[in-house]
Amino acid sequence: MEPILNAKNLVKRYGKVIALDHCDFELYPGEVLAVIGDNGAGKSTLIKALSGAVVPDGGEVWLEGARVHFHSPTDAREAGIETVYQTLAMSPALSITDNMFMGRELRKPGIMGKWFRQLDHKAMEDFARKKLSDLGLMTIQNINQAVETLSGGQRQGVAVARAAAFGSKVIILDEPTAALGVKESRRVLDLIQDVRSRGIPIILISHNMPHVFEVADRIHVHRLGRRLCVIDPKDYTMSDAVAFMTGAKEPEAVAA
Amino acid sequence: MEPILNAKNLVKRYGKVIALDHCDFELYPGEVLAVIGDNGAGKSTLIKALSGAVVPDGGEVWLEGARVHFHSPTDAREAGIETVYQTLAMSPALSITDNMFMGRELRKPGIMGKWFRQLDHKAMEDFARKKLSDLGLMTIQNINQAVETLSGGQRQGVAVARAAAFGSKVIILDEPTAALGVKESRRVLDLIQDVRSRGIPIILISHNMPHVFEVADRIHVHRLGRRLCVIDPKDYTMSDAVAFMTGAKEPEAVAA
Amino acid sequence: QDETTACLITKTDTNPFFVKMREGATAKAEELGINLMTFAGQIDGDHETQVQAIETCIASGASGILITASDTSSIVSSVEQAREAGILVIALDTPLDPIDAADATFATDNFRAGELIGQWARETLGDEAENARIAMLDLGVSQPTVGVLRDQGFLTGFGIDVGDPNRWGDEDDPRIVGHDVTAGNEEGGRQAMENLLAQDPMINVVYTINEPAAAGAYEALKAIGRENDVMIVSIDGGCPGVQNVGDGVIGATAQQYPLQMASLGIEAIAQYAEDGTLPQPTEGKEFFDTGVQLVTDQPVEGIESITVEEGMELCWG
Amino acid sequence: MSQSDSYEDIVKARREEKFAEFEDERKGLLHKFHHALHVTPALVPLIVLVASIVIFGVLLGSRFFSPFALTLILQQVQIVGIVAAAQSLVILTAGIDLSVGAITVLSSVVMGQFAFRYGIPVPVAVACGLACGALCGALNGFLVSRMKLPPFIVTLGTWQIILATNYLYSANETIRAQEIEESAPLLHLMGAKFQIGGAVFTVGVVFMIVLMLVLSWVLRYTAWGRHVYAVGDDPEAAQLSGVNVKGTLLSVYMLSGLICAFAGWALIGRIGSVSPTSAYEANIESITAVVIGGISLFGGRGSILGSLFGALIVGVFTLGLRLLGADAQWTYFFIGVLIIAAVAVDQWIRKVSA
Amino acid sequence: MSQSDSYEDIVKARREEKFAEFEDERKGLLHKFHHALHVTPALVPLIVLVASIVIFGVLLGSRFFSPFALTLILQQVQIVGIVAAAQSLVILTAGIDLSVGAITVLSSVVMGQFAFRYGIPVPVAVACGLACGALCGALNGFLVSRMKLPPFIVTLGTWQIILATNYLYSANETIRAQEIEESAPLLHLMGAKFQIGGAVFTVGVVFMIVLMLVLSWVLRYTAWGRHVYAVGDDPEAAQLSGVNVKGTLLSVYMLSGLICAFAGWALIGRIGSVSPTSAYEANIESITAVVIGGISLFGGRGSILGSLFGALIVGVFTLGLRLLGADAQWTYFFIGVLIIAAVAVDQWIRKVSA
Ligand SMILES: Nc1ncnc2c1ncn2[C@@H]1O[C@H](COP(=O)(O)OP(=O)(O)OP(=O)(O)O)[C@@H](O)[C@H]1O
Ligand SMILES: Nc1ncnc2c1ncn2[C@@H]1O[C@H](COP(=O)(O)OP(=O)(O)OP(=O)(O)O)[C@@H](O)[C@H]1O
Ligand SMILES: O[C@@H]1[C@H](O)[C@H](O)CO[C@H]1O
Ligand SMILES: [Mg+2]
Ligand SMILES: [Mg+2]
Repeated sequence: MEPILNAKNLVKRYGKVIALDHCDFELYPGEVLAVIGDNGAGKSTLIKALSGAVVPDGGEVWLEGARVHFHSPTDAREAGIETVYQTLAMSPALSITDNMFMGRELRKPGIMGKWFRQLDHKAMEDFARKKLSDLGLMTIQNINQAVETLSGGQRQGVAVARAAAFGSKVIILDEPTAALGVKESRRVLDLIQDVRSRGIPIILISHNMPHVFEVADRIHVHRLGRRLCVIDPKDYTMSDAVAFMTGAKEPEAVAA
Repeated sequence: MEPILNAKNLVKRYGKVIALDHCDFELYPGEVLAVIGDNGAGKSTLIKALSGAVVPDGGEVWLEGARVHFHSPTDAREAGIETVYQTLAMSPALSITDNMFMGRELRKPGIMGKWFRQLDHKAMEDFARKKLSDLGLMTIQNINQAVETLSGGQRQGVAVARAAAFGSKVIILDEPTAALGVKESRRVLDLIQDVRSRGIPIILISHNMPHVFEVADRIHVHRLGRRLCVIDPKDYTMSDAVAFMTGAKEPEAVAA
Repeated sequence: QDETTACLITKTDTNPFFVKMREGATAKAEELGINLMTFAGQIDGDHETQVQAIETCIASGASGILITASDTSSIVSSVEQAREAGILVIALDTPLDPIDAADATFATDNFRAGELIGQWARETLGDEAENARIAMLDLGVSQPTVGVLRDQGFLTGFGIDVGDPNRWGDEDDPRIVGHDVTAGNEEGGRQAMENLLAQDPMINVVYTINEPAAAGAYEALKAIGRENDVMIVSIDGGCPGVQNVGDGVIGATAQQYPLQMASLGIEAIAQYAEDGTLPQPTEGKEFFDTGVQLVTDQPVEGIESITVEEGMELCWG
Repeated sequence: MSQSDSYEDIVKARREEKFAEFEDERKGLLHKFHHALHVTPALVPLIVLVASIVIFGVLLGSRFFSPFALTLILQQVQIVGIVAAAQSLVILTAGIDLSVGAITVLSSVVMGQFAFRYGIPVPVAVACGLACGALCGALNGFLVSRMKLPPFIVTLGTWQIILATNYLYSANETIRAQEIEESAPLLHLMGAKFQIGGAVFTVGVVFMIVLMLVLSWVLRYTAWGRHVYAVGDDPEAAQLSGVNVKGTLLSVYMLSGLICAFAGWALIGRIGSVSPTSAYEANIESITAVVIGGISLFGGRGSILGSLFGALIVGVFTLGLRLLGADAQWTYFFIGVLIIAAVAVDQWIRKVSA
Repeated sequence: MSQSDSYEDIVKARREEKFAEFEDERKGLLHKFHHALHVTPALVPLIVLVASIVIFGVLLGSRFFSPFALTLILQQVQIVGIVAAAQSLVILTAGIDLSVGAITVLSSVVMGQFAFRYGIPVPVAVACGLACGALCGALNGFLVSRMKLPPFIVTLGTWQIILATNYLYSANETIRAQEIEESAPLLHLMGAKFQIGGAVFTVGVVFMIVLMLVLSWVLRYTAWGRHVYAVGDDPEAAQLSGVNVKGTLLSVYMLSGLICAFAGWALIGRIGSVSPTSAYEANIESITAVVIGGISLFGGRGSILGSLFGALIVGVFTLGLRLLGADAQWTYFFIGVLIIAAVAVDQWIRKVSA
């Protein structure tokens, strides 16, 4: 099978630090690929390079077999890649709807939309409300609430819902449950299963091994800025995975 | 036994939201007390009220049997209560040493210190280096590095080390491992055991049940702004704890 | 409300010149039982605030307006409006452009004031005037009209071709070391003088826009010990300025009479309110010249001047 | 400590949950008012504005509280109001534009000099002036968005550059009102008056009001408007969530320059002549209007209509104090007090209604 | 998917870990230079300063590159330099002080009028002037720290209030240099000169340099100094980690006011007389010096020595351009270009050396 998203030899330096050190990456259609690694291993930098948030110093990225050059997150989004960044990327003072549609607003039909470029607030609100409740992630009382008035968990929910609603090819989640409670994390895992069942592949970065082993089809182990190995969670234990990512054990060969 | 830190009837409102709703709290000498609860339950607000970062609208706080009124974190620190806030509370542009000693800087002995109030950078650096390596938490190459150049994990380590080094009566940790990897989280747990073995009681907020059950002596379950119950991890399972905090199950009576 | 209302609008209310003018107007208004409203721009050159002031005067039903225009032509439209509303408008200190835009003008001839000190400087230097090294300390880079008139008047009096008389800085006479700006205060005067001295330490004639600038220039000269061999001339005739002439800080200054302008103006408004009489200009001039006199203790032949003692009697501020 | 592996099962089944509901202690009218304050940021300055009109109306009677005097205020604030619209846009993106005054006057000088010095047809000269403003704005926008220099410093620099250019280019020449009236009356368009009862309006005043309404509509109902807020709120977040931050910034500064050029045109209408020394205080006055209007200097919060009210508040105070006979320095003194008081009241209302 | 319970055992045992080490590709002198730039923020403006002195020195020869001309620059920037020190402190706390110029001139007027109008002994009058400055600063500090109003707005308001007070109190009267020399020479203290070779120094210049050095020592080597940076960096974090944020802010604004009062004293020494119209441009000039000196307007970053260099850079350019024969308007223009260029170079060097 052809990978849907793949990268070769990615390099990214920050001053003295090499965040990506000739890193390779593959994501196959329909799978949940987990990316695990120590703090500072370069996981976030990797997905930023894939989603256009960071332009790598070197290396190549292919989407569905075609070479792509993303210069901004907008480029990647237009190509169908949706990302929930570790920092969430929401405008706190704006409403949930505004945030969900940021950069891809719907305009009114007819003259008002075409000539005066008026937004269709109603349509966007309905869509947002539907997505949020479809996903059953939470009950939002007021879709026009400013994001800053939401609790951390609700905010994360909105970010994930946004990605799930618009991601047509790939959805990337960078530690979506770090700040979440037990119940709220579970809802996000449910959502991941949901999205996978719609056939959309997901990249999931997480430090939570039980969650990773529960939902991942394959696990990309990241260490010191590069891919150490890719393992199948059915063949390895969590202990193995942790041993690989912390350097306690060397993988036998480049697996899977 | 007398609680070392205790609170009665704490109330805190943010506009319409009641973050603390007549909440009680007790911490006993030498114990690790875990505080668990859903996102937005009011855990952070509770410990902020205990540490002076927030002045409650109502209720009382006692330290070692004496009524205390903390109006700022400095007040609480002077009383021996050290806190690692969820947001870490570091000045990114300043060095590790500066951050560790912020607000309790050491002055040089003699005239320079007394009259010119010159700081004893050397003594502070030595102390900071010693604390960090004593605790074995990490190897910091340059103690004068700006905190913003550290990875999330290292930063969390500095915050925890600061609290552990200066907390003489109580140490409060608000989700100290949320952003940390498996290995880094483990180091923080080790540190908690360390501190307890020195006889200093700890309040630990965490969403990680296995960690909570591993290190806690008692577990304060927080729900909807108040203490639902306090349980002994030896008497209850994680499932029970999660059931209580999410409201799936009611505790029989106010326990332990 | 039968009381006659008059307005006084000055360029600023921070320059003692205008403070004095206001005092003169206030005293006269009290004497004649006129209600006086005073207004001022924020800085010299701020004509928008003056426009607002005229509008306020119209709104409060004034009979007459005395104005020292910050911008002689920009204010004309508003002045027209006021006159259409039946208000007597008198320009003080600075004639409008065109001069008949106001009903009357009680002013100093600023060009003439500059000319006087220019002539005095040339005559005092005698033959040395051919080799003079001249520093020109002006008001601001925006070249407000008063500054240009005095500067060009001085140069004309000194016998230097001014090129375009509507702006300074386009002259090519080698005796001019340079023009710099002072904002009309001591600090600016000192810095501008230093800058020009660094260009040519042998400067021996200094024109200054006003007396505060002259005082600043003097400090700069004193700092390098040249205060006694450089001639400073200035314009205004405020009391500190005249005293400085007496103390030898300034060689000569051209004195104007703001108190007189103001009290004459108030009288004219009172007259107009009573019977509609319009004030008449000085014979042979387009405006009523309140006069300008050279103040110096070193008079030269052919140029009328008064002594410092006389100047002190007439001074303001 | 057993069964640890399956503790999450508890939360796998979804339960109907009642959300934490807290009784709201504040009821009725007052509560509605608080809520309105909270969702309509321009309401606070509007209240202050109305209050100050009422107070001066009581103090001064019909001298102040007449259609003539009230519309006079509109005429007096029109330039500052238009410039404040430009300033608001920039401040909403968490920037600041110190060059607004310089752009305003340079544009007016370009319109005038192009028409008179080169004899270009007046409509073309006006267009050139507008283009000049947009160009100056584009320079700011380029330096801010591409070179990533701080707006305060960029516009501090361009302020001086543009102002010096203005003096150099105009050769300090004023074009007199009479000449303009004769040969280029289009330059006076914004000053054209019409009367409704005792109320006197000018085209410039109408332009200011329409501009404010249009901008406030655009900011609310178009994607570009939402992006302006998002960029000011958190540029990095905006970038990551798909906003073209550079493009938005560039367009905001350009638009700001263009609006300033319109202010320059209105300036000719108001003072009659073209003078290179005009609009000197427009920077500080426009910023004052914006902050009194409740727009946060940190960006992303506030309504542009607030700036209009802010400008009007200053206008009301200035005219009111003048009519009361306060002399100029006392007026400045009170405006200073007003600035602080207005913001303190704003903070206080927001706190109470939070 | 077994053994899930014990996966953490792996990390329970501590292993000797080698830290990720990356080969550093940049070696030698250049690297050391980069490192120095990185740790010494005042170095960039110092380099720009030296470079501009060298360039003008080459262009102008000994007319510029002489002890006389170079110390003249020091004298010319002394007021701005002292005020910039005050401004730097405030900007380091992420604030801004628009009232510095007003405080400077009011303090000098108080010194003068107290001595002359009321005949108070001169040292007492000077002390009163200094107290007046500190008091104005305290007013700013109170409004910023207790009332939590934004510094920009607070000082925009107090600027007008203090300036109006200055004019009203002084009645626009100037006290002449000759009178001061006669009966209150202490007011001229800061203007006293001494010569070393061709170099001319004044007490005010020495005061400015000593002040900068002392402040830079205090900011680095005392707890208060560290707190100033912490407050500017992140006030909430500073508060939580035990800094008395309100107290620090109040002390910074008070100290800023006091320093401005010293600038007022130096002003009397420099211009000889006491004049209420002085120091009008001190706001914008001090901010310019601070930003050219590389202190971030967002607070918490930069070195106060940078502001001294920033002020000197402007001084060097002004005198240098004048000597080159650029007229006043062109000088104005080039200072604008300089501001932008200096900050662009600063950004660029920091980026390259990051
Ligand atoms: N903008 C930046 N500037 C400088 N260094 C950076 C930047 N972003 C990341 N780094 C560095 O690059 C390295 C990789 O960072 P990255 O955020 O990709 O790690 P990560 O694997 O996502 O870690 P975590 O699990 O803590 O999120 C780290 O050493 C980090 O300090
Ligand atoms: N500064 C604030 N302003 C307004 N509301 C706040 C503020 N701080 C907290 N809240 C609200 O108070 C409630 C309790 O918040 P708190 O941070 O104490 O929750 P928590 O239990 O710590 O949650 P988490 O597990 O997500 O950290 C939440 O609804 C939150 O939105
Ligand atoms: O025109 C005025 C007066 O003539 C006086 O000299 C003050 O300054 C000028 O602007
Ligand atoms: Mg990451
Ligand atoms: Mg919390």
